[in-house]
Amino acid sequence: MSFLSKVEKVLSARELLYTLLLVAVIAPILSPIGLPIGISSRTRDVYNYIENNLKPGCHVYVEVYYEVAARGELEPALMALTKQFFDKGCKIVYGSLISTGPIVFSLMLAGAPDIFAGKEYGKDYVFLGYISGGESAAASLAKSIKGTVKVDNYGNPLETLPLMKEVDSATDFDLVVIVSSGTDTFNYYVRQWYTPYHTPLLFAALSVIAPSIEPFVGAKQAIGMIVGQRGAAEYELLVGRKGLGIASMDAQSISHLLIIVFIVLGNVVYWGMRVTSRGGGRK
Amino acid sequence: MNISFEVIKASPQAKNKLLALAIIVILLVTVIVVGALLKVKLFNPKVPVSSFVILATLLIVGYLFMIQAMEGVTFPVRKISAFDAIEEGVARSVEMGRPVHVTIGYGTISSSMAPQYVAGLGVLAHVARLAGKYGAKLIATLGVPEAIASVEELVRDGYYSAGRPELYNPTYNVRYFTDQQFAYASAVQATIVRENVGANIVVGPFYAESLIFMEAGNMTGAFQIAGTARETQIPFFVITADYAFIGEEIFAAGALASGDRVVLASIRGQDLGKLITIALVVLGIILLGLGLKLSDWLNWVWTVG
Amino acid sequence: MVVRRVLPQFIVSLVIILMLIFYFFYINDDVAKTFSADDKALSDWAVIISSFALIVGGVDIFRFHLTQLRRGGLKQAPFSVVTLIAELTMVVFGAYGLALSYLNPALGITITTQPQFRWLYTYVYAPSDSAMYSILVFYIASASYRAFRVRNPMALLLLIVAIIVMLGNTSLGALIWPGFLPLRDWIMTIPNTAAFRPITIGAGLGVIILGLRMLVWREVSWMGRRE
Amino acid sequence: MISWEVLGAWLGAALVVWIYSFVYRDNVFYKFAEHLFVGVAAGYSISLALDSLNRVAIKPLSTNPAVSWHYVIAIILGLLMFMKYSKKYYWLARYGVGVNIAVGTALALRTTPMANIVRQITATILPLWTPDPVTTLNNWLLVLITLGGLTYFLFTIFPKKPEAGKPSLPYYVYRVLYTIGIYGMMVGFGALFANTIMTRVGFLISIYLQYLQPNAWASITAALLAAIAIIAGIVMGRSRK
Repeated sequence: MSFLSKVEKVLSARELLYTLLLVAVIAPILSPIGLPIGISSRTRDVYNYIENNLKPGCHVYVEVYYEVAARGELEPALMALTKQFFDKGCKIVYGSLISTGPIVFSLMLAGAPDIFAGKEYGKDYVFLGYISGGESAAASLAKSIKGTVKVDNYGNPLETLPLMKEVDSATDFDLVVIVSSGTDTFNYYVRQWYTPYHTPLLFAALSVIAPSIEPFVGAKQAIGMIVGQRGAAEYELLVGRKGLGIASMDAQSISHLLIIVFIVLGNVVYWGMRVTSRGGGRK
Repeated sequence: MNISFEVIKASPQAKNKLLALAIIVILLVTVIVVGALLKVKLFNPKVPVSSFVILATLLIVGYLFMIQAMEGVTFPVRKISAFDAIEEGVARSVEMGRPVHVTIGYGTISSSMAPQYVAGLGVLAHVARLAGKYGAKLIATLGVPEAIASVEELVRDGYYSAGRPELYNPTYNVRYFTDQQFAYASAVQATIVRENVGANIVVGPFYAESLIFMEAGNMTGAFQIAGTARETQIPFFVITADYAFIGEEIFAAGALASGDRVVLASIRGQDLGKLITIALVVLGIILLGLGLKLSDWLNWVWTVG
Repeated sequence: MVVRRVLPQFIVSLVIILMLIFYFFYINDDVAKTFSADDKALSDWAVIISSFALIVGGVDIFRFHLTQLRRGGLKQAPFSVVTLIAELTMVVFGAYGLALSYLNPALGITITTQPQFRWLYTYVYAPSDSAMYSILVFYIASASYRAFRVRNPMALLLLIVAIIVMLGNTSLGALIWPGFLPLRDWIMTIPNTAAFRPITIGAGLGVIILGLRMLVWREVSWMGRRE
Repeated sequence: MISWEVLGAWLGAALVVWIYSFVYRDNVFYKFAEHLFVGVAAGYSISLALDSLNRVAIKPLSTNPAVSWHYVIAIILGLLMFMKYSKKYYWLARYGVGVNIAVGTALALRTTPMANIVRQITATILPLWTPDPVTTLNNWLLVLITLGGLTYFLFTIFPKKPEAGKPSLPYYVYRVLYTIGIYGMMVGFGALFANTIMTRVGFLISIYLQYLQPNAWASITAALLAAIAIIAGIVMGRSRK
């Protein structure tokens, strides 16, 4: 057996490629390498807007609308934004129009103890929990949060929380962030928060639904958007916290590289064998 | 060009059919004209009228082609190599003593994917007949609950009509694996590998599972023929299968499989549709140069009344 | 013959024509309202019929594994037991949830919120489903290795496009040449859109012509046996 | 005593690992996971069927029989599906299947003229001469590849190959468009294939985070078991030969 056909045999054994692929995806998540990422102007615009327009003591409302399956793409953006808000001295009210909100929020809390360190629940941030009712709930929240929900996710009456004394309706917030895996949620907030109250909106969306909400950004109904894992990775870089976004981009880069290397090697071996066998090979 | 609309010396049956068709056309035109004159809100205001016109035209012209074929008019048909490969695949499997695997997808048939399931059933019927002819062991897997009975009968028919009823064993030949996408996919990939299939024929509406079936077939070195009209999965079939039906070819394959000249003639309707499309695009571009917008006419909804 | 073949095909043509009329025609507000109500009724019929078909399918799976239990031997029988028990358990808890929704509506429990049913769904169905979906990452890698072999000019084109898109999708590509990302975006918006447009049009035409064959009783494979 | 949640999380992690193990080789743990999955999925779809029967048919029939009486017909058609087990009356099942196929076909016939044809035609009617050279190039590509692809799919109506020495313009145009079409489609296939790799890797990351990482020990144990089963399978397969 010639050297080339031995190489071919090793390469086409599926087991090798599969094992390398598993390592290429999981290893960067366990310890992010931080391969350089170019930052797109779209993501930088969002970062600059928050840096320039939010003052210490400002208030932000964050809609947490995704399922566990979309965690990989949206949680990094949520964490990076939270870090930036806390660094700017802002206070955050989280709410969720989807029933999986409380689960993904608790996972986010557990995954980012460094961000929430030194922040006090009730004073610096509040989580309202799941609010049922879809678009009508969004409209009602914009009018009055305390008129819509009586207790937060953990059963504390809202009147007892200091932060909730400072804010109640859409006009009390300097920015509203919608982190969502569905298209409708963005429509709700544009219709019920932006159109009547002109509260600035910021979107964080899955890359597959980004094209369908692009028009809102184009029409200046939202100040910008962070798209998918890549946008999240760029944002993590901007706020200076190496998280899942950067790790995922590392995993993507290395696994793609691995596949490209295999394709190239496969072709080199194929052509090598074809040239050496001089027409005696496959048609 | 080899289109001819002449139906000289039409037989009495053909004349009756043409008359019926003419009555339908006249009726439709009358309804539309009278509706316009009386200012009736005839058409759904959400749907452009052009889509109805295109649908009606294609149905009528397609039927004309079928009548032509009934009268014995013949025409050349381009080879679809994936279709010819089916027989080769079945024959090869028999030589190697390995079974043939066919699957048509999962889901409920009362969705807009119905035509693709029907095309898959047509190919399955063809494979079943070939399995009877060559004495191949056939394993048909599916995830379409409504089609279980049909598939059982098609396989049975394939063996019985070839005089090999002993080969028919419903629990072996036909396997339904739930209508849940990945439960179906997990069972199909296991079937392909465990039964060591020699030919893997995958035709129907497929979603993410397309590549799972192709790779499972590759593990056993099966001869693979695949086709779907779902755009996002076509690349996986074209790139990994030995032969692939691209898009509408699965519907043509169903027609070829029927072995019926009249059914085959209907696919000329598809061709005419493509020629109409090309003509409309070229015309639209020319009109655009003259400052007229054909798109607006095509998007026109019934605003009379 | 009539009740076996002609009547079913007649029903098919009738339902298709009715549903097309319901959709395309309007006439006036009252007629349109009737149309949409009738249309809804027909879709509900389809839901009801496919629900029964699903139950028949479930029975078929049960029967299949009962047969395997008897004939499959030690290599298959234990696994068939797993399927049988799993299916039965799921149905029992589902039916229990349904019964509760009638017997004790105050609990607010239905099929999908019955606790044991939910447990099975969350810890067996959901992980298996996700695992089968993500198994594609392995398959797409090995398929790429095999498929992107430059055997002819067309394959070379395929390979070049694929590598540009892969490099454009990762941060790595931008390091090699910043043009990969815009080039990838251009490929995805222009040639990719153009390539799938004729396929979309053709598939639509194919659907219409298949519909024609259904309408004129020339598409019979769905009825199974030829009598 | 461990809780059901913990047990479930371990089981979930093990199932993920065992399903992945199939890509290396079929083994008993995959077979177990597959059979469990199919059983649960079968029970799940029966339960969902019961649920939709309850919602769509039983509830309206019990609350408002005067309006929803016709659901009885659908229920009878549905019950006829069981006739497939009869040797004599198997054909009765066709009535239900027929209604469903007709509904599906009609749904497809309604939307395709608009979505697949009219909308695609209007999107392809583009100006071929614009002040911007990039737009001009893009438009040319979009139009030529679309027309080329359509030409590629012609089955029965196409210009005949001319005899030697007799050039035929329609045939020439046909061949050029055909070639553009097939190459254009190949570009699309390569692009879509490669673009999918990213979403698949992203999904593996999500699964890893959701099921495997929180239950690392369960995953590692399951992986070891699967590895032993695979090696045992190979060894047994060899010894039998």
